[in-house]
Amino acid sequence: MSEANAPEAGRPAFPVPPQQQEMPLAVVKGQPVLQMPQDLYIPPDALEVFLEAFEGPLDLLLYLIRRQNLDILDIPVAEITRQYVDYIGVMQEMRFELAAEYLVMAAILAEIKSRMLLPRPPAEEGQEADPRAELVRRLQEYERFKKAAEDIDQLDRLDRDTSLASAHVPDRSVARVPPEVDLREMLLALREVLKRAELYSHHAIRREALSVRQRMGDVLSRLSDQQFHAFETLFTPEEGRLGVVVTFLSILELAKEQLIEIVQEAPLAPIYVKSLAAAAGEEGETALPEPTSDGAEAPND
Amino acid sequence: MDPNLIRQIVEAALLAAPQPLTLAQLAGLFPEDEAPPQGSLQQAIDELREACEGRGVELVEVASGYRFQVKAEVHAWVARLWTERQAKYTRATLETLALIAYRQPITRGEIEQIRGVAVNTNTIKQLEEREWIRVVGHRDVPGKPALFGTTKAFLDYFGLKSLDELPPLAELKDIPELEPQLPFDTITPAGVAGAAMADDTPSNDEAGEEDAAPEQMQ
Amino acid sequence: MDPNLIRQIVEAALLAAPQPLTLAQLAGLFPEDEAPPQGSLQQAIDELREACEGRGVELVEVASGYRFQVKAEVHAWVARLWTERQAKYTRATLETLALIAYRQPITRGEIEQIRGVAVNTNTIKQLEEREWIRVVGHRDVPGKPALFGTTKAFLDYFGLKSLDELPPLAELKDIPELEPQLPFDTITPAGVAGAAMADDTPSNDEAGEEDAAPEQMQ
Repeated sequence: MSEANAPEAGRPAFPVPPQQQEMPLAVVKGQPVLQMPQDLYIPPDALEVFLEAFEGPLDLLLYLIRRQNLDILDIPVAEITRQYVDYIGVMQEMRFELAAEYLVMAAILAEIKSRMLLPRPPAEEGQEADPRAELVRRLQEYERFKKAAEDIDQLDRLDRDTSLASAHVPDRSVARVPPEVDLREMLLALREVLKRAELYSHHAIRREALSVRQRMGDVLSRLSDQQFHAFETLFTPEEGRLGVVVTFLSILELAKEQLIEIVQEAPLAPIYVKSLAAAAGEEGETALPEPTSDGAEAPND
Repeated sequence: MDPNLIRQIVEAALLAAPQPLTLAQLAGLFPEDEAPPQGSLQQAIDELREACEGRGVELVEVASGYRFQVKAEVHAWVARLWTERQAKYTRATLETLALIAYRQPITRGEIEQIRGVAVNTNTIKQLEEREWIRVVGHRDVPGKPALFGTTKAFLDYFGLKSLDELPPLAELKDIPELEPQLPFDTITPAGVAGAAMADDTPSNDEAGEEDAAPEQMQ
Repeated sequence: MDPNLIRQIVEAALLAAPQPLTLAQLAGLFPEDEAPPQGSLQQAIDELREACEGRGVELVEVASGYRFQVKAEVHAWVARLWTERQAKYTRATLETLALIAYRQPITRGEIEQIRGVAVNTNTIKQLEEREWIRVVGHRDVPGKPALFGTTKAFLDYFGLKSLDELPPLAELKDIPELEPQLPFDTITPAGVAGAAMADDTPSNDEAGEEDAAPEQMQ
């Protein structure tokens, strides 16, 4: 128990226990210094460096265990505790700010040690009863992440092991991209405009499905050469019945809106269709492919 | 020293450096006792330049040294890395687009009639440039006004197979309002709606009727 | 579209962009109506990667996309372009980073528990400033401590595609029946041991649960 008290202020730091056979760990000014403190083999000049290298009490404890090639699973608590407390004593001697964590660990070690000395609880309490178990677990856990940190440090990383490759871009002018439009935005706009226009209350409502509207445009485009086209060529049988109906409705609608004219010379004679809507080119020419139609297209062009 | 290694070092250095590098700067990458042989750097440069054939970058010499740069042929694509979204479409544009979609083929005059205000030429041009609308013909009335329809690109953009997939007008009332952060114009939606109602007839009731009517459309 | 052209565009873009680019970002370089064929971008990437054989740079995939980078073999030379660039990271920083990477989301208190020592505020700040970690939430306990997680920038910096690619965490060895250091008696002064165990065990359990966590990280 005296070790546990060691870190307290004013105590002589080194109880000087028996020697251990270990390699010197530090070389200061070219000399391996083994003198003081003997059980630690670390000279005062080097101690500072060493202590700075420790990442806390667990790290120090791991170091002590590893240095003696001990299995972490089988810590000789008494011995380790003694060394650990010696270390803290040295730290204090060096007027190191003694972090609370080190003192807590010293207390934990002392507690474990004292409990080891006490009679064990009955067997049915299980193996958990070993007072070292929790410390071992913490040490193991810490060691995993200590290793993980080293592994991360070994990864190829930017600046140290590689650099980004880049090429010069002679012209960095900014390309302008049209805005994104949400379909809902458009529909809401439509709703507003229709409200304003009182569209619903007037004649303007169309019965036809929108596909007819779309097809009207398609048919007009097909007819944009201002030639007469055989009626049946406007249909695509592969579309099936629905497609044919849509085309048919669109032709009727176009005729109603006087955007096309439909010509048939005689009953059961071939039907021809021609756009009355001048094509974008606006040739205004009205060449007939067939000798059939004469006066039929009178009202236009 | 292996010429391949020298070439690799030169290539990597030119691609890593933010600035062009001179031959002297390249030579400075090698320790003094492992200096590249006379002429080997220039040779590496020449080889690297030739190796750019058929690639997207080229090695050029400029006043301050050598550098890799993006070839002019692919610049148009690469430039899109630095794109700037144009401002959102105005309400007028969206209304025009919607009317063309639902009422095609339609002339500008007809759009104006429904909207009650003139349609800016730029609005039409904007939509044409986007290739969402096109002229499908001209109505045979004085002035031969163009008839507009929507394009396949329009359908593609909105993920529609055909115009049929646009919601029928009857469903418009069910569309939830957009987030307040996405106003059509600079005016808040509420403000617009309110103004519109005030302008256009005292017609809350009518709005109800209107909503009911389009069911005939199908 | 010509696959050669696509490959050139991809190469130029990857070299022109200041950040890695995803396939989606690469696809965004092409106009809507000239989209590259399905799979052609991936093919271009693969070809470019192969073409890096024998060159000073390589094409790699990291968390936020593809990028060209200097090969490690020649980086020592290239690094001479910069004299003072290699930031070193202390063990405290690396251990904190490792805990956040493998155990995210994790609070500072939990990090301290495992490391057995207080975490310096500067350490966290430094990692946040590098944008390697960020606050991903707050644990619902008194004080609502921040939960930290790693970022894509962290993965990018270390050349990783995902957390999967982190070096595996060492296995925890089962604690066997510990060798008795001293012969124990079988008589119980239950008070002491019981009280001590009550304090310790909860954190033990937690450690066990947490071990499972990293598998869920992706």
